[in-house]
Amino acid sequence: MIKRRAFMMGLSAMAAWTGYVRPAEAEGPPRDIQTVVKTLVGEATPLEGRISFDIPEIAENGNTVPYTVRAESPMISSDYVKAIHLLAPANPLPQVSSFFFTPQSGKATVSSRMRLAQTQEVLVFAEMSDGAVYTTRRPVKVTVGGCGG
Amino acid sequence: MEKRRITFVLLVCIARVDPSCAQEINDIDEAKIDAAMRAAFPKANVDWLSRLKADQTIAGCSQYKDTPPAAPTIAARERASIRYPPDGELMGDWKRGEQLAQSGYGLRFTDYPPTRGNGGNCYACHQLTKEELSYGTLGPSLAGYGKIRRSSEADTKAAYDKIYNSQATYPCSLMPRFGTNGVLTIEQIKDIVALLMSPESPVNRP
Amino acid sequence: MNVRRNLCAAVLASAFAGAVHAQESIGGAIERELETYRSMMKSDPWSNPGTLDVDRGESLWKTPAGPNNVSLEACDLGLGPGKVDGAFAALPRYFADAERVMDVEARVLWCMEKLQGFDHVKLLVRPHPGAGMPVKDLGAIATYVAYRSNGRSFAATFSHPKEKEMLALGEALFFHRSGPMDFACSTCHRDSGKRIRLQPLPVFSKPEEARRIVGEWPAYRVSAAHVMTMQHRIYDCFWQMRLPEVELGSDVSVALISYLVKQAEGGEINIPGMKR
Amino acid sequence: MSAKSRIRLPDQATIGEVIEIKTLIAHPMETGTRRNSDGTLVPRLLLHTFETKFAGQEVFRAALHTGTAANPFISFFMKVPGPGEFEFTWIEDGGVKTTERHDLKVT
Repeated sequence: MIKRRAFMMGLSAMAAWTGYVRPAEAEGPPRDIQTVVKTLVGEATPLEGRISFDIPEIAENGNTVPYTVRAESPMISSDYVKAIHLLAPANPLPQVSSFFFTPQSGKATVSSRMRLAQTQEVLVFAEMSDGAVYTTRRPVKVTVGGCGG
Repeated sequence: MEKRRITFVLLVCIARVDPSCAQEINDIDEAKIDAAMRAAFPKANVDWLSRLKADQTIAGCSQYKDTPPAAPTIAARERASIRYPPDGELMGDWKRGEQLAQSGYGLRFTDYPPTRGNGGNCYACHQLTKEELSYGTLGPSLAGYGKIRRSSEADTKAAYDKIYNSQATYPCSLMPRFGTNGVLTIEQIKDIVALLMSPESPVNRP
Repeated sequence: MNVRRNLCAAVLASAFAGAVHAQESIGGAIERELETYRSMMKSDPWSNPGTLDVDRGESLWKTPAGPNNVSLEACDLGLGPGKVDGAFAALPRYFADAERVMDVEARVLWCMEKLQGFDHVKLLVRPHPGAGMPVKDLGAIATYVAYRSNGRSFAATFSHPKEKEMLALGEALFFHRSGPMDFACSTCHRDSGKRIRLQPLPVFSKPEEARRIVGEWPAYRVSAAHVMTMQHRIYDCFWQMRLPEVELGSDVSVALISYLVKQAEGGEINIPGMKR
Repeated sequence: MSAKSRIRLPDQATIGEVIEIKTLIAHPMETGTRRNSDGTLVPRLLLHTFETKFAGQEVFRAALHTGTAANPFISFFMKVPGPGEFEFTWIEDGGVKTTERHDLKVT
């Protein structure tokens, strides 16, 4: 809906410091996000469901985007969430954070803040103790801010 | 407060008859403001200090909180400062105009030495193309500007004049006098006129 | 012929009006979503990194420093030496020892100079942090002092003649246009409901809006990842107005802060705010 | 010098209760792709790991990458096994560790 150009402007305004100036070597073809996903969660085919992911549809600034992610699980030693991974494929480097739980965690819920260099779909993967992998995704728009770059 | 407002209105009325009384309107005199301003920028050199000094028009606008009693005088004075391209062509390249409308670069103390031309930063205050949704609302929407006006010659000149010196059209307008103050060049103003008026411009596309 | 042309124009105009209307509602949807973002950012004060600078400011306030190796605990913020609670809520005020009206930052600067023996000139070389860098010590201390008025209302009296004069100067400066863009504070902060790009602009000439906004400063700015003080906020506005670097603690910035605080009189202080 | 941090724990908890733990730490989280105003690349400097132990057992761990915002805030949960001490550790590139310890009052 919002034109990408708008967000590129936001990007250049941010470039003053945020670091999301793409390095020269990143100007080539987009890196294969699937490779990154496989190194994180292995070969299992991700299933839909079990994850709730709360993140604003539009971020006023890409430097800090608040989110809460939760994977449903009884969190007992025979059945718990091992990890939740967050990826922002259109960032200069796609990995955001990975969170690792134990049955002692009680629930697999985390709130944190991510950086988004531009408008994109944020990906979430949850790894269960039985090897199953769940996924969800959420588009986030990053807007031009301030009095103009 | 109420009392002060009444005083204000009364003085404005007198000022309409006799502009020389203008100095008495503010609670604080212009010399005090000037002195405070001069002391507040100890790092500024002579060039920069000259920016603090308002010309007659702007000083009057500040004085009357932008509701000037002598609007026709201001309009006439400001109109006299407008310069036109030698060949009379008022429309440039709308694509360059769009870039200027997006850019807020230039004249800030971090913009020296300059790395590119000044921007117009139109989107900070105006809606223009329908594609750009990150636009401000300090000024009116300019979406479809040329289409509504059917791109007549008189309207093109009016657009040029408003960008060059908004106060020639609207005395004490909040919009910068881009041409008169040397923020934008004649060529740049032509590009923005094209963005507003050209039938090919995305501003005028449905 | 003439009638027909007018009709055409009318049809065109109404079609256009429809387009604008659709566009406005998209704009409205964006603003609503941005509100979601803003409320998520503010919902948990424990997530506000500005609180770390409150802690830092407290430790700086209490730790001996400077050539005189003393803490700032003897600093008089207006309620007596070392009295911090509620001091910010009564600033700016006239200080007889300095013979001028000061806001919190001008006063902390004065105490760092007079009590701790820091060089005034050195403190003012680069008083504000660059983007991505933490707020300077002076700003962290001011943030701590402001924090210790949380829950109180702005209640500066502006009763001393010098305070009255400062307030009048602030109001005049708020409407004072200058620079190559002919900008004044009032250019952007006069009418309600306006925004620059997508940012809503607070209107300080309206007390109800000033009361809502002024008490959020100093605030953590996510765009720069640091706490921005009110003196820094005004410095940044002057930058945008294409004016030179305004000096921290100058009469111009103290006067503008006086005007903002007066407009916000009765508004609650809740520091540090969380901003774009 | 270790970074400044803040930890938010409940004042007290009961055995078996699932409690929320909020952590915040001052850190620029330099990505290594940012350029200074003079055009030079600022070297990467991240807190790459955050871990939480309770009574000596790991209960939660995070791997933080360039997509983590500056001054990281992380809120997570723990099912209280009994009384004990929390040990929160952030590890920076180069190995510098910041550790905070807090007792949990269990009733």
